[in-house]
Amino acid sequence: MDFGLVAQYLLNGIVLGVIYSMVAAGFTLFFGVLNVIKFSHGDVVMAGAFTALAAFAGLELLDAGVGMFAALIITVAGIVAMATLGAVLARMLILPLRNAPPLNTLLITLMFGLALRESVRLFYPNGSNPKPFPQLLPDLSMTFGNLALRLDSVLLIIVGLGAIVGVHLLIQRTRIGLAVRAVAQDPETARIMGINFERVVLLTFALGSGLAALAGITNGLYYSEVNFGMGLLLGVIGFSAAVVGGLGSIYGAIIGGFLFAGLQTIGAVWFAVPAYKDVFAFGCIIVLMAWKPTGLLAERSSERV
Amino acid sequence: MSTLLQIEDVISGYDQADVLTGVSIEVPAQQITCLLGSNGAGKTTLIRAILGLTPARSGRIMFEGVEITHEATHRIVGLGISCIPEGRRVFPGMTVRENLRVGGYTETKRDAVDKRLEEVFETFPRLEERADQLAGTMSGGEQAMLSIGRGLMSAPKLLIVDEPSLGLSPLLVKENFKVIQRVNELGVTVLLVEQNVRQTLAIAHQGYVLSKGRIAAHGDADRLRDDEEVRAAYFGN
Amino acid sequence: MSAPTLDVTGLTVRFGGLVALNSFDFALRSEELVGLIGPNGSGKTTFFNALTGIYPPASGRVTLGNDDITGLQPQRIYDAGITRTFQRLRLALSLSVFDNLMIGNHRNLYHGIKGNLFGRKRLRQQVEENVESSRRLLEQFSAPLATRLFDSVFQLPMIDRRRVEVCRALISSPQILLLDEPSAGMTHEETRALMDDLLASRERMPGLAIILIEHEMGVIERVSDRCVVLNYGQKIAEGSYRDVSGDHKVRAAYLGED
Amino acid sequence: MTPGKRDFRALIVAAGLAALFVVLFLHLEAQWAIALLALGLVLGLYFAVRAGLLARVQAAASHHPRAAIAINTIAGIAIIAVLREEHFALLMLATVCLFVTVCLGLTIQFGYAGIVNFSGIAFFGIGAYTTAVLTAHSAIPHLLIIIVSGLVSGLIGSLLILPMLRTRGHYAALVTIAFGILFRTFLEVNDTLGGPQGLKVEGMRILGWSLNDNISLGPLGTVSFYASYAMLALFVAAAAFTLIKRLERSWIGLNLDAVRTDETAAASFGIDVPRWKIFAFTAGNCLAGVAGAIYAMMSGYIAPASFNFGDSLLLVSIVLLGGSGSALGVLPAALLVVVLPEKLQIIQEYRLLLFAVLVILILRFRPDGLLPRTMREYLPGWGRK
Amino acid sequence: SSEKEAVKIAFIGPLTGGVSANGLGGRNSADLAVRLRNADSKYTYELVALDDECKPNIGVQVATKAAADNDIIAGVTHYCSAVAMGTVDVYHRFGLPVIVWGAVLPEITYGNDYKEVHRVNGTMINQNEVAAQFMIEQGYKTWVIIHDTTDYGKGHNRYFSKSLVAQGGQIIGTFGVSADQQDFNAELTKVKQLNPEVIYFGGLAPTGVRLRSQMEKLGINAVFQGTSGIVSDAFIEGLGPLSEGVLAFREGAPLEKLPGGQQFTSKYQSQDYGEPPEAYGAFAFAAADLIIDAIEEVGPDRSAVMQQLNSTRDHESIVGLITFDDRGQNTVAVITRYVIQDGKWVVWDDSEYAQGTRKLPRS
Ligand SMILES: Nc1ncnc2c1ncn2[C@@H]1O[C@H](COP(=O)(O)OP(=O)(O)OP(=O)(O)O)[C@@H](O)[C@H]1O
Ligand SMILES: Nc1ncnc2c1ncn2[C@@H]1O[C@H](COP(=O)(O)OP(=O)(O)OP(=O)(O)O)[C@@H](O)[C@H]1O
Ligand SMILES: [Mg+2]
Ligand SMILES: [Mg+2]
Repeated sequence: MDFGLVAQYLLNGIVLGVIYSMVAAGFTLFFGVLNVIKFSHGDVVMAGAFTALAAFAGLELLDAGVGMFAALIITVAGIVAMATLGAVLARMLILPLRNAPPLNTLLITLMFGLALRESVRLFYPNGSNPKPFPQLLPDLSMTFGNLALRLDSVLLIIVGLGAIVGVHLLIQRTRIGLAVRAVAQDPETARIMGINFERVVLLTFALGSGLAALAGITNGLYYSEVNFGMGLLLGVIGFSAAVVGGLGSIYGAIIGGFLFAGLQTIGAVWFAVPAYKDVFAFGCIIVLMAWKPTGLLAERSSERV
Repeated sequence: MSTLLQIEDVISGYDQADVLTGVSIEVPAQQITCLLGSNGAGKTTLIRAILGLTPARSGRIMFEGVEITHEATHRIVGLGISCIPEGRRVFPGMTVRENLRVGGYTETKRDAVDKRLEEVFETFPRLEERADQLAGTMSGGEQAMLSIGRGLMSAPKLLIVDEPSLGLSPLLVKENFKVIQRVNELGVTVLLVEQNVRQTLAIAHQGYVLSKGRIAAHGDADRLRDDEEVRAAYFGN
Repeated sequence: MSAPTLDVTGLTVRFGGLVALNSFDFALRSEELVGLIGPNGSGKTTFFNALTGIYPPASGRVTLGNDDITGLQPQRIYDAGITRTFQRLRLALSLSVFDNLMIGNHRNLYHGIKGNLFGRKRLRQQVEENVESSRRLLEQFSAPLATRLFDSVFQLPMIDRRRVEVCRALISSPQILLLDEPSAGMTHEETRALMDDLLASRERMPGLAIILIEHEMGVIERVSDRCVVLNYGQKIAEGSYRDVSGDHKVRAAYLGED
Repeated sequence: MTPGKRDFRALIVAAGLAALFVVLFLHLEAQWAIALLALGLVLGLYFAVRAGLLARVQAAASHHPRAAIAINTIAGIAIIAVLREEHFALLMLATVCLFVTVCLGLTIQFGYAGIVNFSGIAFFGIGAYTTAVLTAHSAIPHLLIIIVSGLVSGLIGSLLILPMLRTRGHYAALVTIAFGILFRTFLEVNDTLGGPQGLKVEGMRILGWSLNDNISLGPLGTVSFYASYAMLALFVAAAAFTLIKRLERSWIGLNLDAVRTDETAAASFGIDVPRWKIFAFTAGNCLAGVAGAIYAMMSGYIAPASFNFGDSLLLVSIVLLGGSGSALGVLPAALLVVVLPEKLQIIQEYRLLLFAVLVILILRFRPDGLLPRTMREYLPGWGRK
Repeated sequence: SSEKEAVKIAFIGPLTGGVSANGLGGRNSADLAVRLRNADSKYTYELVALDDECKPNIGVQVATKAAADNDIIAGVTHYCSAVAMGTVDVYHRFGLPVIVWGAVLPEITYGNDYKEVHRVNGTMINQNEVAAQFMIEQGYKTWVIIHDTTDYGKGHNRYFSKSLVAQGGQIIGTFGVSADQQDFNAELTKVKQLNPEVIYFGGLAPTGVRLRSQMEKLGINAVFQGTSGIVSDAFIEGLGPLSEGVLAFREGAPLEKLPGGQQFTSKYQSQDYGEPPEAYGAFAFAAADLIIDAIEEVGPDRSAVMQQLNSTRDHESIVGLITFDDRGQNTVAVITRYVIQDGKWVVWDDSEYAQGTRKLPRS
């Protein structure tokens, strides 16, 4: 196998890993704050991409639908819309249920995801078909043997990783982040400390959903295509990545994301029938969980007797 | 002397049942007011009502002359009330240092928080020793220390303390009362709930005895200490 | 004097770099009540946890009678006749008082699948017997509590929850009972009542030995036959309450007098 | 009237009303009729709860568990008898009974022992595929095949035991999710078990009598062959229900509860945590396998596309909607989740959307499920002591 | 007479989920047939549309629902092959005559001997024979096959490979991918190294769109040859300009070549359906039309309708002449060759590619 080919696999894997990591980071965030799995996350990724697409249609009407500027505008539009949606979801469905068993939140978000998916399919113009996503990033590429190094891929990697690290720093280094983590541990005591519980929850959901939107838009820009079902598998993989990495740790989410992308790439190259790659990846996950029961970056256990 | 916290005819409770059936107390500024009473009398419930965690069903709660009966908890706390809750309630997955920082959450200036952190570490050297240990893995008493330290982080006008010496060693219990007294001497008003009646009355200025959701007696600490009836009924020794 | 029932030699427990229990030697005789005291974080609870198999000891040896029980699984320790309460209550809040007690009585119940699902005669008999014995045991601690046998623990006030925890540890008639600050959060009066009840129960269980962790010195003075004092994971004193409370090391580290 | 008689009357009336509701729900097709029925149900339940009737019926049922199950089984048979000619209604009824069986299995796992299983449909599928293979390639009697399929499900589930024992909560959930996805993809990619096209399955035969034949009653008309399957499924569900109830009301049920609520405390009181986790996981998977086996024979055809991750989530939904750990709650929840989307066929492409919204509303206003679990009652009439 | 007898016809297809676009297009088309015919017919036809979600278990459920309803005389059923495979037994058992309108797996008609089951569209066998021959004629030599692992993709792989090898083409790689897969970079990187002249794709439009656009990003220069599953506006819409020069093959005569076809297109547009008819809408239309013809002829009776359908010979329809063989399969296997030119599916012979003014890659 020549160098260019290996480099190409590596590059593909990295972009894929960045997308997975972004989704996983969202899961980790929600889990970290409310101890809930938000199963609608994958569909929020999808809805974010579609919002950006709608924004792009709007820009085109204004004759402004080209280039990096347009990319920026639609990204902001998608993120803002999804952040708002996340906050609304938290307000209407998550907060009122916070005393119910945690799995109920899982179920309710699952159904919310289904509703979101079906709504896009039914109400987005011609939503049941795949949509081309505009090519807004500079279409430059260099070829080294078998490696096609595209500028847009590099840009997406930088933006994606930057966003994840940014969220991580926000959570670990700022006063807001401190509040978020305190709420995660014990909401009532956090309130006693003067933390506005509701605002923190809304903020986290907005943040996670915004990140999801970014993941969706990255996905669109990278593959030049989006469809209403794209969130399904992405959600499951993002969740898997978050858990394998170790829930609650953003770096865990990154590791998990890249691990998953790596496993899939290896699986696709290794097996004669590439469809086995998911069998392979999920099989590895089961083995990994037996080996490291609380994820690769295990949470420091705070449990004592 | 001005009244910092005033509670009038508060009724409150959980689900259907009322735990407090019309409680009125006054907490004068700059003093230590203690709240005594047997298990389940409703002391913790009263504190939760003040903080808006178990909202009052009727009655009024005033802080510095402003009504706070129906405010959100974080607003109430933001007015300058700090609470060391019953059962310590440290954040188990955060380190000791982070726990303390959360205690200073209402303070937005980082320098001020750092300075208070130093002070708390001085008061409880064990906390500094274990600054990076996860709070959940600390021993019971260490967690109690942490909870007290956390309550001191926000430089409150009113410090509410619910059974802080639970699980502390005799040495630390004494230490603890000293700390509360010292805090009070620095001008902080204290509302103290304790089972350790003798030591409590030794530092308190005045007190209330709560029984079955009502105020059964109240007066200066000395009077309560000497009141035969109160002693027989609530202190047992 | 009978031979030690429980014999602990050189027990050490580490958490990372921290030595929570350092080469601890301890012996307990049948029917003895030993008070275990020491400053916060001195390793008392850790000792209980190492003894009951929750934390693996780094080194040391524990024998019960003639059996080596070092590092056994918690359920084996229970089977050997050691039960405990937890410093922070660990009751199943959603279950009834009776259910919680029956969890403690695991050793005396029948767990075969066949009998539990099909031939339920034995089950019925065991249930009926145990309702009676649970009620009797609770009554020794608090008559009103005994009437709430089928309420969920969640509905009980803290003090009753503590009683339930103690009863859960007692109901299987263990040889050794480990109590971790059972009176925390109680008034003097309530503490006194609890201790009286405990001593009364001891009368009815010949051979029961108790280790009691407690910060209330009055209680220790009244009930303990002997005291052991820990500091930074090490034993610093041992003997009668009077001896120990007079020890200047103990006074400095723990009691805070002089 | 003695309390006993009053109890029986309450039970019979309740079972009769429930049966009437099920019949109408399955039978009615018109939009307005279903809407009216739903409204009637909501109002009826509201007043039943307000007037304490529901509680009385539950108390009566706990006082006479055998009679309650018998009466309800008879009510089930009555439903089948009334619907005897309606193939589709019977198919739905049988499907509901099989889903009830699977979800009772999940209840052992999640409701009692606290093990989340997001691959319920995979174990259902393992039962179905085992049946498909065994009916085609062996002469084992079909009733036995059902049992063997259950066992195979349990056995394959034990592949997951090690990670399941070492992990908890969401981490354990991931293991099952991974298994569910892996199972489906494997079936589809691999051709030995029919690949994506799936397998045909023979109809069931008991002692030479084929369940796939309509039963002619001469002048009284014919009984749909689905009635036989519905009857079989009803009995399996009733048996599973009886077992679960007995399990819950025994020391084993207590052990499982202890494992769920606090593993450390459980272990400290002699409970062998791994043993009971394995027991619960395996028992639940066996039930899923048995249900899958009957489903395969009934529907005559199975393919990987029927065993999606989404279907596992639907099973979990049933358990949660009913009320976690509530065996009784599984019944209305399964009815709702299985039949409602069918009833919504009238709104065609909008039906999944409406279904999702309805479930969200139910959860929003009844967060503990339709019939939350009640206190354990070891013996009949325990609650009246 | 104003009071005509009401007669129900079932339509079954995927109305929700991943391939619902096709299901909705099919439903609308069948509905169109009913509406157009109701104007002057002996009976008032009513279409009962049911959603099979493209899942076999749900398919069996709704098939039972339709078949057990005695008011339903016949059905226009199924787009997904796995579903059709599961339901044929149900139709046979209940004696409900049905016409499959989209599923292409040969076994649906040839795997059994059920008189109830018919199919207007061709099987994938016909399609792939023509496809292989055509491509060889164009002078291509090396292929990589990418197919999804559903029965649709796997079947296409099987039949195309067979025909291609028989006619001397060379397959240098075969990749099975899953239908809901989003990322194909790993597979395509391998393909790039193999450097085939043609990439044959067996699968549906959504996957095809992803594959084609990712091919472009990796700079793979090869002809993209698809199957009937991508012949839809969705494919072009999803790809934009990238769709230029994609080839595909579909059973049935090209709509625009038949008088009925043009009428279908214009009538469809005038009805304001929310969704386009998609590739198989015309077949659903033709199937419904055929059923109505039969009922008009012999009355609303299942077995009479079934016999009437079985004897269909050279019946005119918008997809060409229909003749059912003894298995109910339409044997008039007109296969139309399409190429995308300027954002439209164009019949090959009319395209600039055929005239030589445009060139496919590598030709
Ligand atoms: N979350 C709750 N839900 C229902 N009832 C409660 C709750 N918390 C407390 N109670 C009940 O309210 C009553 C008063 O409780 P409270 O905690 O205020 O007493 P307390 O005086 O603080 O006692 P202690 O000295 O034990 O802390 C008790 O009877 C208790 O059972
Ligand atoms: N799981 C753990 N991880 C890390 N450190 C631990 C853990 N458990 C206990 N420790 C530390 O070990 C030391 C001994 O703790 P232990 O709980 O035995 O104290 P204790 O004597 O019971 O104190 P207290 O009277 O306050 O309950 C403490 O400093 C505690 O922080
Ligand atoms: Mg209290
Ligand atoms: Mg301790």
